[in-house]
Amino acid sequence: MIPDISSILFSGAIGLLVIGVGGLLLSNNAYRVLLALVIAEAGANLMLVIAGYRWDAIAPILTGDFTPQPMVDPVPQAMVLTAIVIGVGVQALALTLIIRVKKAYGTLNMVEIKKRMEMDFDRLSQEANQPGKLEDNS
Amino acid sequence: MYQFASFVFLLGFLFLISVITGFLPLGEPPMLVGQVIQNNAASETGASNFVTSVVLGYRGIDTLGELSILFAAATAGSLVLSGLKQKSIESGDAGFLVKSASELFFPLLIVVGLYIVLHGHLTPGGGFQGGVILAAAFFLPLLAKPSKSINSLALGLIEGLSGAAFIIIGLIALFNEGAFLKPFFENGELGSLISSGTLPLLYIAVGLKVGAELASLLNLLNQEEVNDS
Amino acid sequence: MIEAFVLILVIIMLAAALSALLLDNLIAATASASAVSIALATIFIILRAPDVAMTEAVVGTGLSSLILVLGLKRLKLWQLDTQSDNEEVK
Amino acid sequence: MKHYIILTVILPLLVAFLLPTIGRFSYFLARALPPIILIFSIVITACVYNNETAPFALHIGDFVAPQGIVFHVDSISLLMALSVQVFALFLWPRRSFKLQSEQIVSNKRYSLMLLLVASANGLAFSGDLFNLYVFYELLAVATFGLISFDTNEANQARFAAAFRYLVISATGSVMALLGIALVYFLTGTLNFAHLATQQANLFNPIGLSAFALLLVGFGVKAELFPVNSWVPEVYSAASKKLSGYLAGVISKLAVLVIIKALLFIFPHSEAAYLMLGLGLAGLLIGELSAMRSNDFTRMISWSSVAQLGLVFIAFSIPGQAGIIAGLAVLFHHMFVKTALFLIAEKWGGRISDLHGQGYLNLIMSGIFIFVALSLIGLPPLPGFWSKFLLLNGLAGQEYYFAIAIILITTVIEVNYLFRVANHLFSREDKPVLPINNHHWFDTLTASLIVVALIVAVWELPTINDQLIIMSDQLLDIESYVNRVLISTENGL
Repeated sequence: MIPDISSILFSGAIGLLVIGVGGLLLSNNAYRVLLALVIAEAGANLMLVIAGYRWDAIAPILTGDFTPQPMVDPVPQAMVLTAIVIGVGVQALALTLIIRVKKAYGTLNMVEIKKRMEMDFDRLSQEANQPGKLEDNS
Repeated sequence: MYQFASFVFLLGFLFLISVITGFLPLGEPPMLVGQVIQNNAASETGASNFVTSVVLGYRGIDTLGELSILFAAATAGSLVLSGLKQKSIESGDAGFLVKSASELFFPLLIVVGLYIVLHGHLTPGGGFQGGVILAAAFFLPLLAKPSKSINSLALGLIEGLSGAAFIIIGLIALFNEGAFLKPFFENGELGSLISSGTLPLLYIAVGLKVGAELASLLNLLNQEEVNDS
Repeated sequence: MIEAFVLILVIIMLAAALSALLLDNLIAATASASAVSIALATIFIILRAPDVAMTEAVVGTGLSSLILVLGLKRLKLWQLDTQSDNEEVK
Repeated sequence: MKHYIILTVILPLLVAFLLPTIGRFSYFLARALPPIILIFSIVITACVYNNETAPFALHIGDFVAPQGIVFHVDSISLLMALSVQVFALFLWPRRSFKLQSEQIVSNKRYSLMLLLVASANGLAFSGDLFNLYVFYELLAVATFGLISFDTNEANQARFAAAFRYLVISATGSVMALLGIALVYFLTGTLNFAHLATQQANLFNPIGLSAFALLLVGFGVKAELFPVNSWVPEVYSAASKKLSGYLAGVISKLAVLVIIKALLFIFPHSEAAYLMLGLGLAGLLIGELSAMRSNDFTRMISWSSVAQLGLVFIAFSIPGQAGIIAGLAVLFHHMFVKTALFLIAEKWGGRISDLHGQGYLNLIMSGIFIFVALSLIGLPPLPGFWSKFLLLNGLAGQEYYFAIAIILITTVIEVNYLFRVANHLFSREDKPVLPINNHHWFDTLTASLIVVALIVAVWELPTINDQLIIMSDQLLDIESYVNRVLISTENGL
């Protein structure tokens, strides 16, 4: 009746990944792209944790009388810790960029943003060699 | 056209990883590295939480890279928003409930955060989780009284010094023991608070750094633009 | 028994993930994204990863949602009313 | 001595953390410190390079591999690290502000630049898959911050470009993380040396998919074909020196990561064919788009995509011939593309606006002609030798299809580069635009690159020997494994 646990877990990870990547590719709203990114990262993290899971094993922490028992693999868990925190940093940076894009173009529509950006490039390209432009200093 | 291509790619991706995971065994990892770590970690690092010994010991430089990413994100975020004229939100104070809750929770969150940081090598938790709670503790008063703002000089100081502390502990190990980030104090008794060498010190540095970076990120997003046009 | 529990969690998680992308209201979408994190944290506990579960709960559910909400407020999209939101979405 | 090579990663990080705080007290110190640190790490790298101790493995924290993270230091990684630091020093952002409040912004920019250098050094040395991922992410985040900095407030496109880049890059990161998860599923390890001993477990369709996912993930920075739509946008929006650094140096480190993955994780012909196909697609699309673009910056951005396609084609040739050709194309492109972006610093607008500029600024136009000739592959310039090695290797494998495409794209290359040259020296009777001259330091850097290319022509036999040594070290997986996995106690 109920499918076995490995297919449930794997379908969870696959579902998150596919929903996330699909959102990344198909969403039109910049903010929603960010949400899709959060979901896709969650899927990859779940995949990593599953990679270290072991039947009939305890969490990788010694407790009680410190007798060795089979434990799940601690390495993927450490990697996922790192990946989660990295994800949050990238997410915050993306939000600040979205705020600036909204301020500049007044829209969150990805297609519209791309159009406006190309227009800006054309303008910059024309102005780049005109006399009287700012002395740029990079 | 783009939508269609994305859709086809998505279907292919779904098919690919479904087929792949069909062949992957769950619950029987090869444990090539993991088993060795389980056998040696207690004696090599002295931490009873093996995830901590991996995060700070075996893979210490990953954690340093991660701290740098948070720092880079906070720095880049403030660089992105620096062109805007902005100020703290002036929507008046929040209601009585939020204010008294923030006063009530502030010390509690600090204590919980520090506890989690300090016991990172014994129980689940550690610098990241505790650091996030510390950041929340310092951000809470801002929610209650939006007109206040975090002292950015102090925040920058904590940011810089805690990150530097992590590296300097590593450098001391490099010059004394000959390898970067090699744990160098006595391991102590397994399972006691003062144990596992330099790992708790490193976790304190991580906690402060994570807390400071996240607080500055939250502070950054809690501003509002001045309408100049 | 545990299978049924995990199955329910996974279904909740995937439903929340889908609704994060499909709901018109961005506040509701953000809340759904943090619901994904809660379900995920529970699954991590079942997978014997307490450290990861704790981080996912604190970072994914708490901090990440806080960051997203602050961002929404700053983008002036903090509206419970879906009607005015639609112009932005489409 | 050996352990001090890690200072090239650590010291820039340390200074980057402290720089915003230092800058509040002494702006002068904050400006002076980063170049000093860079020079210091250049000295360390050069000392290790000269010491003949390389190749060696550096076990961080003295934890035995494969549990701990290993930095593997060999000639190629030392040379990459050296070029990262030297190019960073020459392309270091100049001071842009006098106002007190804006100095803080400027310090943050130096801080991000140091993080970029540190992560690039880490990418050059690291021998652990997840550690590479962490450094790669650090590189990406620092890059986003640097792109979105510009003194020209009219340039609002930079935020949109940075955001679109971030989305592509983050998608790539998810793919790379998934690839790492698959590799860990199959082998239970992440250390390259240990993975090389587990290759039998990876020789199946799952291993190939893991490699493909890693290729897409790490290929974002390497301007690989399906994930390179950010290239022209970012290089047009960012400052030209930064674009030169990203296109010239940073993309090569991503290529190096992919090559390591190819050699240690999946050294089979399927993976090489995948890289060949993607490289050819990148080459064709890059050259065709470069021909169609009217903007100088955009043209050289697409040309950079095409050149990296050539690098991938070269590395897909099995055996030593492929590695040698790939390294030659890679290093040649590193110099040439940096020089082109330095030229674009002032000539970055429409190509038609450049007409007559050649007579006004003879040095820069001379440099442009020289570099363009080398890029096309005119004998006896270094570009010719790199292309010759590449075609030779392809002929050895009987990839005649690839040879045909490379020859056709060379014609396209000639077409668009000489369109610019025609405009530069056009005798048309139109008013010449008064474009500012390049900063003297940029002119000096570009001239040094030309001198380096000329010296390379004289020193071809030496360079050839060095390339053979490097490719031997890259291909000698057995002694790599021995260095990393066998005990390290005597190395202290």
